[in-house]
Amino acid sequence: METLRDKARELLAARTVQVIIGYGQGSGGGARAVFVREAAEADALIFNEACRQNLAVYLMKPEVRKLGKAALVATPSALRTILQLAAENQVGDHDLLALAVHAAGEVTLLATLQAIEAHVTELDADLSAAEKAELRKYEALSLEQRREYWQEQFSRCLKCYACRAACPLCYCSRCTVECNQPQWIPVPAHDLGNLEWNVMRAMHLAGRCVNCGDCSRACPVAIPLYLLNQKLISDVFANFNARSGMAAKTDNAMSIFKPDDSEDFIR
Amino acid sequence: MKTGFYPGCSMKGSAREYSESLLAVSQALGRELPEIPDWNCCGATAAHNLDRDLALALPARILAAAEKDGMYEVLVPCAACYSRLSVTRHELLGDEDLRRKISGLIEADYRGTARVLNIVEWLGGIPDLESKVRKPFAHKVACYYGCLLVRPAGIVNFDRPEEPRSMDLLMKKIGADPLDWAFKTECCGAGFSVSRTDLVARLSGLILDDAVQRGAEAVIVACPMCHLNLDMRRPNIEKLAGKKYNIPVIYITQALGLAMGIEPKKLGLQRHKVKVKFTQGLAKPPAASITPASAKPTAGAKSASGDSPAEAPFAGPSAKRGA
Amino acid sequence: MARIGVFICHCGENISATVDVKKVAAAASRIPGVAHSVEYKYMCSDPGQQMIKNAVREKNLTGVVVAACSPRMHEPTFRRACAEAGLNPFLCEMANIREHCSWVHEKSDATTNKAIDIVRTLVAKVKKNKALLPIKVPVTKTALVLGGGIAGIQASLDIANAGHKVILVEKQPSIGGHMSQLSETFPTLDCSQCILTPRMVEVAQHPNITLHSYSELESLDGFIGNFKARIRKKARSLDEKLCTGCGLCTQKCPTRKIASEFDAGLGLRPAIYVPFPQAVPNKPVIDREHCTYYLKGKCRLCEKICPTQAIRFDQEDEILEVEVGAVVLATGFDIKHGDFFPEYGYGKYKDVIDGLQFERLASASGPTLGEMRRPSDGRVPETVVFVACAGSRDPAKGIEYCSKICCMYTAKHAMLYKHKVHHGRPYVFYMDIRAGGKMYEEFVRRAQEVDGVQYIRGRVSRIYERGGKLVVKGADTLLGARPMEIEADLVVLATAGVANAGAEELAQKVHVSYDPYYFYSEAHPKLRPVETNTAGIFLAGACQAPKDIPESVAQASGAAAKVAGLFSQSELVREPLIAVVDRQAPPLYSTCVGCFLCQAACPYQAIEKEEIRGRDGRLIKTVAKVNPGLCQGCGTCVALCRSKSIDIQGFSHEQVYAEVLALLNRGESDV
Amino acid sequence: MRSDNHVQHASQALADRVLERTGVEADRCYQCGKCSAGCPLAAEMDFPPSQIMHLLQLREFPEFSEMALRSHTIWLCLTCEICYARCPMEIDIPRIMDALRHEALARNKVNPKAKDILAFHRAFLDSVRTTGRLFEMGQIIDYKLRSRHFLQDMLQAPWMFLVGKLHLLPERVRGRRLLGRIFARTLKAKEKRP
Amino acid sequence: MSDFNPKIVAFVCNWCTYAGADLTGTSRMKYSPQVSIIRFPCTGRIDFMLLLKAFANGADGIIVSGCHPNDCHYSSGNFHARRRWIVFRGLLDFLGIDVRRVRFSWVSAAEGAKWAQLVNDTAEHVRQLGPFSGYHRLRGLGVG
Repeated sequence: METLRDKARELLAARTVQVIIGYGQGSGGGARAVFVREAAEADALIFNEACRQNLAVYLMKPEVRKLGKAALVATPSALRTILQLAAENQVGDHDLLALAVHAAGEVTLLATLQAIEAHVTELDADLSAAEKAELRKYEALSLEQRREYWQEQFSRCLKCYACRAACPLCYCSRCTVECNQPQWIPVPAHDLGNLEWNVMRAMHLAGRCVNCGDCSRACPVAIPLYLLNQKLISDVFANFNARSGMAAKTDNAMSIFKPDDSEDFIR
Repeated sequence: MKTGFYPGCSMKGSAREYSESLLAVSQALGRELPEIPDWNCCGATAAHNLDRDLALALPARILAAAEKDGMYEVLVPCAACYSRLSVTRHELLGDEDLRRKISGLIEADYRGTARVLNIVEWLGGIPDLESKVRKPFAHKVACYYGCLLVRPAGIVNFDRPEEPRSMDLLMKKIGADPLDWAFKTECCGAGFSVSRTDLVARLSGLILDDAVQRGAEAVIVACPMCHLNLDMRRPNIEKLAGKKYNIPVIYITQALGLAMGIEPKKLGLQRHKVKVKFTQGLAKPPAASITPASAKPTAGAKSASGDSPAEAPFAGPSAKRGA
Repeated sequence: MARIGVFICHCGENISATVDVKKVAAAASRIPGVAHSVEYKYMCSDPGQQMIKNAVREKNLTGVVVAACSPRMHEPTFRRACAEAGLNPFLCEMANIREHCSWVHEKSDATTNKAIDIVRTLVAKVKKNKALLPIKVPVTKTALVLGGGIAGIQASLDIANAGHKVILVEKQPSIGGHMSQLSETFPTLDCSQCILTPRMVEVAQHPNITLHSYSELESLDGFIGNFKARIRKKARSLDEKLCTGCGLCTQKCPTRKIASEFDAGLGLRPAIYVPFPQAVPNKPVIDREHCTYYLKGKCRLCEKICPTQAIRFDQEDEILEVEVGAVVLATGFDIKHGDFFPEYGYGKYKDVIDGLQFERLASASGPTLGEMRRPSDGRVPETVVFVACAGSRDPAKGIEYCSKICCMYTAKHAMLYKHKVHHGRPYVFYMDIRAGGKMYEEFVRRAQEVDGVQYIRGRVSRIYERGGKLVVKGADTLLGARPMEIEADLVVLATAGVANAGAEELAQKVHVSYDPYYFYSEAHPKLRPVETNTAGIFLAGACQAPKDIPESVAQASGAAAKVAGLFSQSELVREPLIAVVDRQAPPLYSTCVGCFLCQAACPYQAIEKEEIRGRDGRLIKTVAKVNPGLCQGCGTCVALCRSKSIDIQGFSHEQVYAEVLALLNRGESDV
Repeated sequence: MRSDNHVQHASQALADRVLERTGVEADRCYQCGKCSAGCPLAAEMDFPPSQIMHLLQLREFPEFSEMALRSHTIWLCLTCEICYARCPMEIDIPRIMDALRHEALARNKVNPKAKDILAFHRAFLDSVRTTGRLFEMGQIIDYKLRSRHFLQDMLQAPWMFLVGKLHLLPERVRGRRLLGRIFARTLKAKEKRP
Repeated sequence: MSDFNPKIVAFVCNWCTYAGADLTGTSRMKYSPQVSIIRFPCTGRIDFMLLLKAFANGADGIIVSGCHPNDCHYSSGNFHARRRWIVFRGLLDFLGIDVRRVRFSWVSAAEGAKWAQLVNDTAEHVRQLGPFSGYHRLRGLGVG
């Protein structure tokens, strides 16, 4: 923790960055995002197992961007988010640097996207064995069972869009939900609209989601949205050999194609 | 981190001098070459001809024994054994199921950690070999690579499959004049030494003929089988060709040994069918001759490199045309 | 409020036989927004069209649906009729109740109901249609032709003869390309230079053609009709205006032993040289890599003797900027060089040569002045082996594809050899003889039957030298694959035709796609063989794939016709069915967030980055912009855009959404 | 023989079995003949390598597969690897030859002309099986017994002995019993001795 | 079940399948009238949301068809579409939505007979699956 604070102080003192986006003490032992702008305030920074939020979400907030160049206290997911945002032309080297934090407490300063790439290459970007097993569990259900399961899950959806707000990759200035000519997603929270919203949200993250899990954590009614994301991560990798958030300059899996992509379902 | 030594069966018998010369040279170079403990035959051509699992299991047992003994690389001077060991390592490393299966057969876990080296590779890795030369081996030689030192390219990953040059470079280091000739990698008849002597005589004859035609004083080999076919089968070759070839066939280690000033006897030169006359101080070139023929090297025998534009043949008309 | 007119056609009885057209008209009239609904026997006839025109005017229609045949048949007809009546043509849609309904279903209520569904769907669509104006793109009527081989020459002449300006850029000091190196040409055996050089001279003298030889394209920006090209004119070390081409400098130059590129390395040239006597332009160039002055700082002999003081040692490359409306790529091909076939000794033995070298040996202007002599010792070769497919159809060491021209030129070579050395023995090792072409098969037969060329079906395993002869080890697969050896004096490898070394770099400069072998890709393999996927850039000759002369010339003329067509009007008018990126008032400017996922997906590189800046020049945001000159209207970007910030005119979100809803929801109009 | 062909046809084509065991596709061959042109023994073969490939390709004609299996070629192949090194389609022909030999052995379809070659291989492996290494003297005697070429090399052996190349007693490997088990599980388990 | 007439919407590209369906007509081949076509410039234009909208509005089955690979009028729109459908199908299936109700096909301008066959097969297939009431009910509609 001290290493992190020292690094933060150093960066702020040298005016290398104008703000540190990091974790601070939240209520009830939790963690919350803090924005440290003075070296003297660096003691507000913490890092412990409660610090799970993908802070990269703040990189896309105009009010945070206004503060100037940021140093982001970054978990592996956040690092991949940064690369994905870079690949989508949303951030560049001049916007940020990353303080990669590790469970053991060390901190690595990654000053460029290239450095983040090098760092991320070393990480295991694959779904964990437990995640794969859980996916397989749902895939093994019958079609009807899956339908019932998801209908039950989506029936709780309030269309509060907390999932969207928590997602660092849902940064559109106008979400399709807000289109009314035509009205792609019905406004009221009924089963059909809930399904359409959730399918659309998942599809818009295909080839982009880095599996940080913040959408599920944000959901007030605990819909396991991560399952949908992981399903698409798994399918995109299996079919296109592509992983999101691994490179700062790369074409999105859904923007390109291979002539020999599978078409066993096309007759 | 030691380099193991796999002699293979012929080096204990018919190719005894290859082993003797190698050990004499390695000793002089101060390199220890411990034998792989309780090594067995690699199975040679016979095993892969008759059974794939057997052909993989025999070399795997050898390599597993080397690994167990802490060897990180294994020198396999016999090109045939080298091939079998290389193929086995390549296949088992590329197929985990197969590796497990063969490990089961040999009742040991073969991991594939030990690299397989051929003799040219091993000698090439010795720094400053030139400085060890006492008596430059100043002879025109035809380096004969045979088949298995360089092929299949994807498995042995050594030199290039056509027009290899590693052995020629080594020969240059010891003062020899390696010739450009056409049969560097043509087959001598290999494992048919006994069963189809007729074919061996024909194929080996072609090799000797080209070497002699180009004025070689010796054929340099790195394989007991090649040696057997080119040297011990000489009577058969000569009978078929209807002419005599006096050109000796020398193991690469023997040539090196001679250059390093090692006594010929220690190098086993006396064991050859075709006597090596350099050892008797008879340095009257050309040592090799053929009957009946003039062994004049042909003009085109040397590399016809076209690098230098000054050699362009039609300077006359071209220059005229420019005028 | 929409006022839609629905016009239902009987198409004689083609529609009315199975669809109750009266019922359809009645149902249509009940669709909200429909102000007029009639049926008529032949809607496409003059009276039918007149009905539409009258209704548009009289009923003040805001949209028209013609329920008749396929829009692929008569959409232009009815849109024109609407336009004549003063209605924007893009407010007219067709409901296909013939091909998709009356012709494919039996007479029944279901068929009539389907026709009503279709009409309702198109009415819903047309209500969301917007008046569109055709896109007009100005056209600069100058063509840029890259490459001065036969394809580039032909394209340039055709465009120039059509009355348009041409800028022809050639990398080498002279135009002429590979064709100028050839001896005779198949299947007629006429002399290559005799037919080529008049064309070269024509290029030089044509008032509409500006030739930049010894020049290369530096960059290309813009789009169809409006390209900006930068051309690097490499320093010739010569004032071209002063040089008279007298040739004194090339005769006196003391550095004379440089391998001649034109003679494929078989002849020599000086450091200041004209590649060949008929070169266009006939002005020398100093080869700075070999010139003594550039290497050692002294000599300058050419400068001293030049009667017009044209030599300029300090000349520098010059960059020209030109504006052009179309580009023709005619950069040609190369043959595979180097020692990629160690078993054949190519590069090792002087008497193992490639096809182009053989052309120079056979050419009357070649290093032997047309006498058949082999490179090593100048002897007349008594036995010559020609090896076809040397690198072609060879994934291991060469290329996978068939180089197409080798079968023919190998037959020609064998023939030319036999014509020059009557007692000579030509052998051809081949795998298949591919002689599809006018008089081609006959030509190959002639080589075998009349000239006695021995054809052996098999690939050569190895070539090595023995006693001054080249031993060729082959096999005849038609005779049980028996191995055979031929002692040859000369071996000619029909080495594969490959893309130029700089092909990829050029493709990236001009944004055209290329295949895995770096040949340029045509827009459609059958129907658009001279266009590239980038509008306004066309292909001619062997830069697209290996080609022989007639094919190259035909394609060049095709490309020229495309260019002339493009230049036939001062403005390019296109249907406005293209994608557009949303624009909004400040502070949003656009709902586009600039993720540019659409950019990689666009098959036409039509999506550009637009920087929106404030009055102070500060960058506010970077958003996507569709270049209307390049967009072809496929809509792939539209379906990809998450924020629905791109839409496509004519198939907009609103239109297709309305169609889906209308098709599936039968309202009051339901029967 | 006819019925046998039909059995083979009904099950799996030879080319497919070869593919399954070796991963090498004979179907890639387009009959350029470069392998046959470079094969040192093509002239002695009943079917030069390119023809063996074609025999395999025509899988609908089991009699052709049978010809490949019964060919002298597969036993003459020296595994010199020159065909593979030069094959434009990179077909590992020597591996196909290995697989065909194994198949011919297992199905008892060895070409009679190959008996000396086979006798030599068997003598060789017997020597390895019993001692762990090749005992050249023993092998030669064994080979002579099997091939009945008693007079061959009558002058060679004494010379070898004289120059110290021939040992009269075999070297024995300590792990002989393991080698015995390896042989029992591989060659012996599959081979039908004639 | 036998009197169930499914509603099927076909999303097709203008250049291949629309023209192929025209050819079915000019060849006077007959097929089931339960299918209606909506024309798009290219399969690349087809938004996955439109498929959901079709189901929501009462479709029992959907056909999506365009040019065969390498025949796309826009050279690669169909390849992009194919990639989109790979992912979309996987997701629908995961959510328990029966992807057998969406038939993807390549029908060229010359394949009039294939179009008729495709429509008939799909109609029969969807007829056997029955009304997509599970989905239609989501909107609170009793559409069958």
